[in-house]
Amino acid sequence: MPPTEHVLVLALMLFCIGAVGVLVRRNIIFILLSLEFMMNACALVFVAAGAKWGQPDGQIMYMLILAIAASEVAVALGIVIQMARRFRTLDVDAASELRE
Amino acid sequence: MTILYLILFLLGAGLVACLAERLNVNAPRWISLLAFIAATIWTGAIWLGGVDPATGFYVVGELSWIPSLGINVILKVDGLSLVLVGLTTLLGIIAVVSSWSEISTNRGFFQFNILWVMAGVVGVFCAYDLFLFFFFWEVMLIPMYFLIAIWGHEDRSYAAMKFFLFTQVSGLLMLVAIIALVWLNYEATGVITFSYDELLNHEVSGTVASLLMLGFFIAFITKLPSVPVHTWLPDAHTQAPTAGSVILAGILLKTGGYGLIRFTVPLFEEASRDFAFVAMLLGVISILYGGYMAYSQSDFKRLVAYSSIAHMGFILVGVYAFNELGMQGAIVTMIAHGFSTAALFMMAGSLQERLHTREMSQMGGLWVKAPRMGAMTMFFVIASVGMPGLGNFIGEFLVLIGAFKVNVPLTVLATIGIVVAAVYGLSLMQRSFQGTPNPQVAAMEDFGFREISVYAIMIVALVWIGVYPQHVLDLAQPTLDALGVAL
Amino acid sequence: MLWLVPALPLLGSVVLLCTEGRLPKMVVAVVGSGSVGLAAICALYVGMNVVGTGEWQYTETLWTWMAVGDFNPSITLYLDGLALVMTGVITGVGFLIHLYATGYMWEEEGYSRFFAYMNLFVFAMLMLVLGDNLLTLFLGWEGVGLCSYLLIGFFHTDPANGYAARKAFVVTRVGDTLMALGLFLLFREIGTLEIQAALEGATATWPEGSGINTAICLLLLGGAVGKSAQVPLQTWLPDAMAGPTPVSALIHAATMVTAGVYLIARMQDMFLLPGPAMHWVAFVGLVTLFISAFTALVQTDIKRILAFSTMSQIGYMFLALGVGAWSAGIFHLMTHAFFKALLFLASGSVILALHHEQDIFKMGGLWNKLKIPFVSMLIGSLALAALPGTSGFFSKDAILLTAYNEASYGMLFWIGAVGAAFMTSLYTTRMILITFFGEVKTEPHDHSRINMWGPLLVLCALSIGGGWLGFMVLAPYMGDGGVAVEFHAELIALLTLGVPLLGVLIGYLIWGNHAISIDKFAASNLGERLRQFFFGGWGFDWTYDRVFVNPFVRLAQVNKSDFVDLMFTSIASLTTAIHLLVKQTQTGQLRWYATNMVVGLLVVVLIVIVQA
Amino acid sequence: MTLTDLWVSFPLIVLVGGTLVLMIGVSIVRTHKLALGLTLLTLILSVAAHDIALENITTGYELFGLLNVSGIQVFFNVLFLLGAIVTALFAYPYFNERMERCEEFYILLLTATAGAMVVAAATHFASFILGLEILSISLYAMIAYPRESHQPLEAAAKYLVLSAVASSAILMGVALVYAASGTMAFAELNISPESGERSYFLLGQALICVGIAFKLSLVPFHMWTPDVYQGAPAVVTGYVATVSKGAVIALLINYVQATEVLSYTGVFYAVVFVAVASMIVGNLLALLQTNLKRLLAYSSIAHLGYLLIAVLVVNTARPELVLETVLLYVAAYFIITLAAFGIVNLTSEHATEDNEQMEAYTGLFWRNPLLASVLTAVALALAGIPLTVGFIAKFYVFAAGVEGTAWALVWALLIGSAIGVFYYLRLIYTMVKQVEPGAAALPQVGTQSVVAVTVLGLLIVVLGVYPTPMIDMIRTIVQASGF
Amino acid sequence: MTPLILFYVAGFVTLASAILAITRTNASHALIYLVVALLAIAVIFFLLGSPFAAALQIVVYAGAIVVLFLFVVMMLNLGKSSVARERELLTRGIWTLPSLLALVLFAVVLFALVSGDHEAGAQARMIEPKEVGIALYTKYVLAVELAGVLLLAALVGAYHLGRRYLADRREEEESS
Repeated sequence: MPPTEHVLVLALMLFCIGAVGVLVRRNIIFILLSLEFMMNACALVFVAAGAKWGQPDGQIMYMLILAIAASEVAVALGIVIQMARRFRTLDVDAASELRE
Repeated sequence: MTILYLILFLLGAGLVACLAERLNVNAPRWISLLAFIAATIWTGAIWLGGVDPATGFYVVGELSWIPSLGINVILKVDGLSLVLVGLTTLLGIIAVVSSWSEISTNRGFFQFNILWVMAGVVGVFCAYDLFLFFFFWEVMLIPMYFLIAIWGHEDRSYAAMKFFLFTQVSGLLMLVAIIALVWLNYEATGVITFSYDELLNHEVSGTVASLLMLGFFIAFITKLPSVPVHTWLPDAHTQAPTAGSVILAGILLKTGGYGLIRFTVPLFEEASRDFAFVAMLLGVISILYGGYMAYSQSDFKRLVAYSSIAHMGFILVGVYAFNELGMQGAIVTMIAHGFSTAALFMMAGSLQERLHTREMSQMGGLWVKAPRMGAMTMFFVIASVGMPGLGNFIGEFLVLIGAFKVNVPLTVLATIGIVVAAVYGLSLMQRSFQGTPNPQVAAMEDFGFREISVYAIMIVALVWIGVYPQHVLDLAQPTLDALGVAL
Repeated sequence: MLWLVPALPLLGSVVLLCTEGRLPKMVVAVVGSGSVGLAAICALYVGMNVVGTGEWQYTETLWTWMAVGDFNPSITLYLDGLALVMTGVITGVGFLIHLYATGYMWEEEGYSRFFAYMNLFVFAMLMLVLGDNLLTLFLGWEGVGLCSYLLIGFFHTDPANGYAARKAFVVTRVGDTLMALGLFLLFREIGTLEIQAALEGATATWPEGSGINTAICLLLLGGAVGKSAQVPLQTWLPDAMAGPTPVSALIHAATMVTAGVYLIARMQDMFLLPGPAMHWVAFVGLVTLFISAFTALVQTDIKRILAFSTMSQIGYMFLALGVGAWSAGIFHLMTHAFFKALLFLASGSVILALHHEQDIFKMGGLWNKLKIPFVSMLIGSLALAALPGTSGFFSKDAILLTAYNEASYGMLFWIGAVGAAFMTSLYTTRMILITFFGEVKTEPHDHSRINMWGPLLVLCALSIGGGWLGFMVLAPYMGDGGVAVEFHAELIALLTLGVPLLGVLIGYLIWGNHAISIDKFAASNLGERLRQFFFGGWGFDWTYDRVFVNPFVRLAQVNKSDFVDLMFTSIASLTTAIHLLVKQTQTGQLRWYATNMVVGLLVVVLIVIVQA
Repeated sequence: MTLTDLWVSFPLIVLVGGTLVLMIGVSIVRTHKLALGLTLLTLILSVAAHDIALENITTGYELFGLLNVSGIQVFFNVLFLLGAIVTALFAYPYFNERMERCEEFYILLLTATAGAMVVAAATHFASFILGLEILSISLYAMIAYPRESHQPLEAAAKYLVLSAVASSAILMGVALVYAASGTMAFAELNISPESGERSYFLLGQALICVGIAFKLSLVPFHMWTPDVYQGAPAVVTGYVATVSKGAVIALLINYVQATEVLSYTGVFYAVVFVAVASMIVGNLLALLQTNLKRLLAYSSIAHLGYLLIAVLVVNTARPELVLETVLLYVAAYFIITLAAFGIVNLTSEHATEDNEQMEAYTGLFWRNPLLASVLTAVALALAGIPLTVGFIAKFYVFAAGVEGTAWALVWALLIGSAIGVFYYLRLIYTMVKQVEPGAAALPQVGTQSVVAVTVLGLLIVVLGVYPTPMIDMIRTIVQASGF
Repeated sequence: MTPLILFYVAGFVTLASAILAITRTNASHALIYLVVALLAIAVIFFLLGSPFAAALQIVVYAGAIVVLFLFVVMMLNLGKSSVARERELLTRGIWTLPSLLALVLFAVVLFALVSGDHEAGAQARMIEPKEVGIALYTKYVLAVELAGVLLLAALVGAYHLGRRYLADRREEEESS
C-alpha cells in the first residue's frame, strides 16, 4: 500500500493544479472542470486516510463527495446553459456587471 | 416613579404632536409648548415637594428592566438633577417658542424630535443605573441628529454626521468602560449589577481605574466639549436650526458636565485626582483656544459656538479643582451658560430668519433698525462676557476662586480667558449691531411680544442666578456632600 | 436707608431701559436726573445720620450673595468717611452732570438709552464705593467698566466709537483680571473677601510684611491702574473721549477713573504693611503724571487735552497714596472731580456751540461769545493749574508736601511732581489761550439753557470753594488725621506756590503774546519727532498694537477654520481614501476573487503554521 | 433507530416530508398560492414539531452520532424556520408578477432550510458537509431563480464557483484532520501536542476555518458577498444573509466548543486576523456605498466580524455568556436583516429591477413615514444605537469582549462601529432629505408585506427597549443545554 | 514494490493529465484528459485498498459526471471559434501569478506535511465493500438520507435552471 504521506502530496498537488485552473481559466466549463480536480484531490485524501486508519469512513466520505460533486455539476451546468443563453458566451469575465 | 412618568409624558407628547400635524399644521407646536409648560410646572412641583428624608432624594423610582443582567430602571432626583431637569424643561419652552415661525415643513416631526431629545436628557440627568444612563445618553442623539439633518442650514448633512459620530464614538468608549467596571465589580463581588450606587462602593484602583476613567472622561469632554474633541460643535451649532442650537448649547452640552460630576469623579476618585492637572489643563486650553477661535469667526453662530467651548472649559477647570467652590462654580456655569448662550443662538436664528445670513460681514449697524434686538444681544453678550450680577459671573468666579486654591498658574491662564471673552464678545456686538449700518440690509422687523417674553424669561433667570445664586447652590450642595469628593 | 442710594439710580435705569424710546423726553430727563438727585439727597441724609452718631461707620447687610463652604460674601453696604466722600462726589457731581446732560443730549438719538446707561453707571459706581466686601466692590468695578463701554460707544454707528469703547473695556479688563487674581490670592490666604476682616486679617497675619501681601497689593494695583488709566494701562482713556461729553465728565474724569484711587485708599492697611507696594503706587503715579503732562502739551483735541490731564491728575492721586498722603489723595480726588467735571462740561458747551468741533486750533476768540463756558473753563483751569486759592491748590499742595517728606524717594517724587505741576499750568494756559483768544475761526451758536449752565455755575463755585470745604469740613473726619499741612521749609512751600504761576507766565509768553517762539523748534526734525512721540502718548499704543493686537488679529485670521479639526478631517479623508482603495478590489471578476481567496487561504495557513 | 430518535428528528422529518408533498403537489396542480400555502404549512408544522422534539431531550440528544439536538439547536432551527416563513411571505408578491414558474422556489427554500438545520445541529463532519452542501446547492438555484435576468445568473455563477472552492477547502481540511486524527466526530477531535500528525491536523483546521470564513463572508474571503447580495433577488439575499449565515454560525460555535480548536494559538490568531480584518475592511468598504444591497452586504461582513468576538473569547469568558451573546446576536441580526431586505423587497415588488439604489429612498420619510421609520430602525439597529435590538446585541458583544479581555478585538469593534455609524447615518439622511421635484415616484407597495415589515420593525424597537423576555428565554435555553 | 511503482505511475498520469486538462483550449479534449485523470485516481484508490471507491470512481465519476459535462459542451456547441478565443485568452502572463501562488501554497502545505514525523499506518488495511456498505447503512444512515435531500435539491435546481419555459421558446422563435 502506498504511504499515506505520498498520497497526500499527490492529492495536494492535484488540489493546487485544480486551483490554478480555477484562477486562470475564463471559460466556466474549464473552471468547473478544475473544481472537479480539487474535489477529487479531497476524495483521494479521504480514501487514503480511511485506509490508513482501517476505517470505512473514508470511503463513505468519498461517496458523499461523489454526491456533492454530482449535485454541484448538475446545478452548475444548469446555470451554464442559462448563461450561454443570456450572455451568449461562457467567458465569466463577460459576466461582471456586478461590481463597484 | 414620577420622573419616569415625566419622561414618558414627554415621549407621549412627542408622538401626539407628530400625529397631530395631520389635523392641524399648527397643533404640534402648541402641544409641544403646553407639554413643556406642564413639565416645568411638574418639575417645580417636585422641587416644592422637597426632599424625602427617608431617601435623601426628591423622587426615587425603580423598576425592573433586565434583571438577568442586573440592569434596572433606577431614576432618582437629587438637587443637582432637579436643577438640570428644570433647566431642560424651561429651555424646552424657549426652544419651542424660538422656533415658532422658523419651521415650515414637517412641524409635527420637528416637535416630536424636540420632545424626545428633552425626554432623553431628563433621563440622562436622573438615571442611577449605568446602563440606563448610557441608554438615554444615546437616545438623545437620534432626535438631535434629525433636528440638525432635516431642518438645518446649508451644510446640515455634514454637521449632523459629525455631531453624531463624535458623540457616538466617544460614547462607545464609555460603554466599554461601563462594562469593564461592571465586570470588575462582578469579579470582586460575584454580583452583576449596573446600579450606580453599588458600583460606587466598588473601589477600582491603579492603571485599570485610570483607563476606565478615561473612557468616561473622553465621552464627557467630547460632549462638553473640550479641546481637542470640540470640532463637532461649531459645525453642529452653526448648521442646526435655532431650536436645535438652543437645545444643544443649553442642555446637551451640560450632560457632559453632569457626567463628569456624577460619574467620572465619584466612580474613579483616585484616578480622577491624579488626572486633575491634565483635565484642568484641557479646560484652560479650551477657555483660551475657544476664545481665540471665537474671535476669528465671521459667522455669528460659529462665534457663539466657539464661545461655548470657552465657557465649557470653566466647567472642566471647576470640576477638577476638587473643591466645593470649583464644583459649585461648574454647576452654576452650566445653568447660566444654558441661558446666555441659548439666547445668543436664538438671536442668531432671528437674524437668519430676517437677513437670511449669519455672516457678520453682511450685518452691521442693525441696532438702528432693531433696537430691541440690539439691546437683547447686548445683554446676553454682556452676560456671557461674565459681568458680575449675572449668572455666568457667579459660575466663573467660583470656578476660578476654587481653582486658584489648587493650581495658580492654570488659574491665571484661565483668568486671561475673561479678557479674551471681552474681546470676542464685544467684537460680536460691534460687527453685528453696531458700526455703520449696512446699506444692503433693508428694513428689519424688530422683536415682537413673543420674542421679548422669551428673552425676558432668560434675562430674569440670569439676573436671578447672578444676584441670588443660592437657590442653585443649595440644591446642588447636598449632591456634592453626598459625593464626598469635593472636600 | 442706605440701600436706597444705589437702588434709586438702578430703578431709574431699569425703568428707562424697559420703556426705551416710549417715554417723552421730558419724563426721561426727569427720571434720569431725578433718580440721581434723589440718591444724592438720600446719601446726604444717611451721611448726616452717620456723622451724627459719631461712629463713622455704618453697615447695612442686604442679603448673602452666595454661600459655598467658607466662601460667603454678602451684599452689604458699608459707609465710612471715605465712602461718604466718594458717595457725595458720585451723587452730587453725578447729579449736576445728569442735569447738564438733559440739555446737552436733547437733540440726540437714544435719549432714554443714554440716561439708562448713566443711571446704571451711577448705581454701579455706588456699589463700588459702598461695597463692604471686595466681591461687591468688584461687581461695581465691572459694572462701571460696562457702563463706560456702553457710553463711550453710545454713538454706535461710527465704528471708531465702537473701537474706542471696546478698547476701553478690554484694557480695563486686563486690570480687572489682575484684580480678580488679587482677590483669589487674598481669599486663599486670608479666607475672606470682607474688606474690614481682610484688612484685619492681613495686618494680623503679616505684621512683618510678606511677599504675598505685596503680591496682593500689586495685583490690586494692577486693577487700579487699569481702571484709573495709569501707566501702563492708560491707553484707553484718550480714546474714550469718543463718548458724549457728559460721559467724559462723569465717568472719565470725576468718578470711574478715580475708582483705582479709591480701591487703594480702601485697602491702605494692606499697602501700609512693610513691603515695596507703596513705592510701586507712587512710581506708577509719578510716571503717569509726567508722561501724560507732556502728552497733553501737544494735543489738539480739547477733550484729549483734558483726558491726558485727567490721567496726570490721577497720577498725582496715586503719588499721594504712594507716599502715604491718603487724605490728600482723596482730597485731590474730590477737588479734581469738581474742576475736571467743570472743565469737561464747559468744553462740552463749547463743542456743542461749535457743532461738534473739538480741535482747539479751529476755535479761537470765543471768550466774549461764550461767556459762561469761558468763565467756567477759566476757573476750572485755574484749579487744574493749582493756582493759589483754588481748590486744586489746596489738594495738590498737600500732596507735594507729603511727597517731599517721604523717607526714601521723597526728593525724586517732589521734583517730579513739581515739574509736572509746571507742565500742567503750561498746557492749561495753552488750551485756554488757543481756545478762547486770538482770531475767531469758527462761529459759535450758543444753545445753553439753564439746565446746562446751572450745573456749570455750581461746579465753578465748588472748584473755587471746594478746597476750603475739604480743608475745613472733611479733613478732620478722614482716616489719617486730616490734611494738616505743615510748612516745613519755606523754600519748598514757595516753590510749590510759584511753579504753577511760572507755568502760566511762560505759557502766556509762548501762546499769548508770542514773545517766545517755538515754531522753529517745532519745525525742526527733532521737534517734529518729539511732538509726534508726545502726541502718540509716548508710543504706548504703537507698542501695544504691535506686540498684542496685531499678532492676535493676524493669528485669528490664520486659523479661522480651526487647525484642530484637521486632525479629524484628515482621519475622515484617510478613511475615505482607504475606502476608495479597498473598493477597487471589488472588480466583479471571478478570477480575481478566487485569487484573493487563495491568497487569504495562504495567509491563514501561514499564521496557523507559524504560530503552531 | 429508537422512537426518541424519531421524535427528536421530527422537525427535520416534517420539513423534508413537506418538501416531498410540495413537490408532488406542484406536479399535480401548479398554483403559486397552493405552493405558498403548503410551504407555510410545512414550516409552521416544523416549528410546532420542535415542541415535540424539545420534550424528548434533556440537555441534548445525539442523533446517530451525526447530529446533536439541544435547546440551542432548537433555538436556531426555529429562527431558520421563521426566517424561511418571512422569506416565503416576501417571495410570493415578489415572484408572482415577474416569474412564469414560482413553485420550485419553495421547494428549494424548504431544502435550504433543512440544510441549515442540519448544519446547525452537526456534530460530525459528514453531516456538516452534507448540510452545508444542501444549503449551498439550494441557494445556487435560488439565487439564479430569475434566470432570465443577467444579474442573478452572474451572482449565482460567482457564488457557485467560489463556494465550490471553499467547499473544497473544507473538504480538504476535513480530510487532513481525518487523516491526522482518525475521527470526524467533533467531540473526539483531538490531537496530542507530541503527535507527528499535529502539523497537518492544524493545516486541516486552517482550511476548515477558511471554508467557514468564506461561508460567513469574512475578510479576506468576502469578495463574493456584495456581488451576490446585489445580484440575487432581494428575497433570496435576505435569506442568504440570515439563514445561511446563521447556520454556519451555529455550526461554528458548536464546533469551537466541542473541539476547543481555538486553544491552538495559530488557529486563534488566524481567526483574530479574520475577525479584525472583517470589522475594519467590511465597514470601510461600505463607507460611500450607494447601493443599498451592497451596503448591507458590506455591513454584514462587519457584523459577522463583531460576532466572531464572542466566538473568540470562548476560552476566556464564561461559556454561558458566549452562547448568550451568539444566540442573541444572531436573533437580532435575523430580525434586522430580514426587515432590511423586506423593505428592499417590497419597494421592488412592482418594479422590473430591485429598488436598491439609495437615491430611490430619498425623502422616504415624507413619502412613506412607516417604511422610513422601519428602515431607520434597521439602520440604527445595524449601527448599534439604543432603542433598537441592535444595541442590545452589540452590548453583549462588548460585554463578551471585555469579559474575555480581548482588548484588540474590542478596539477593532470600536473603530469598526465608528466607521459604520457613518454610512448608516447616510442612509438615514437620504431618507430625510427633501424630495427633489420631478423625482420618480415610489413604487406602490402591497399591504401584507408592509405588515410583515412593520412587525419586524416593531420587534427591533420593542426588543431594543425591553429585551428581558428575549434575554430570559435565551438564558433558559443556554442553561437547559448544560452551560 | 509493484503497487508502489504502480502508484507513482498512476500519480504521474493523474498530474500530467490534470495539467493537460486545465491547459486545453478545446473543452472536449480537456474532458477526455479529465477522464484519464479520474481513471488514474481510480487505480490509486484500488492500490489504497478501496476497491469500492475505485469502482464508483469509474462508474459514477468518469461515467456519469463527465458525461454530463460532455452533453452540455455538445449542447452548447462550442465550436472552433470558442477554441480560438480560448487560445487568445490563455496568454503566458495570465498563468504566472496563479501558478506562483499555487506553488507557494503547495510549498507551505508540504512544509506542514513533512515537518512532523509520521507514524506508519499501523491500522492500514484493505476495506471491503461490504464493510463500507454496513457502515453506510448503520452509522451513516442519516447521511444517506441527507444525501438524498441534497440530490433532491440539485434535481429541482437543475430542473428549474435547465428547462425551457414558454418565454424561452418565444424568444428562440423570435431570434431564429
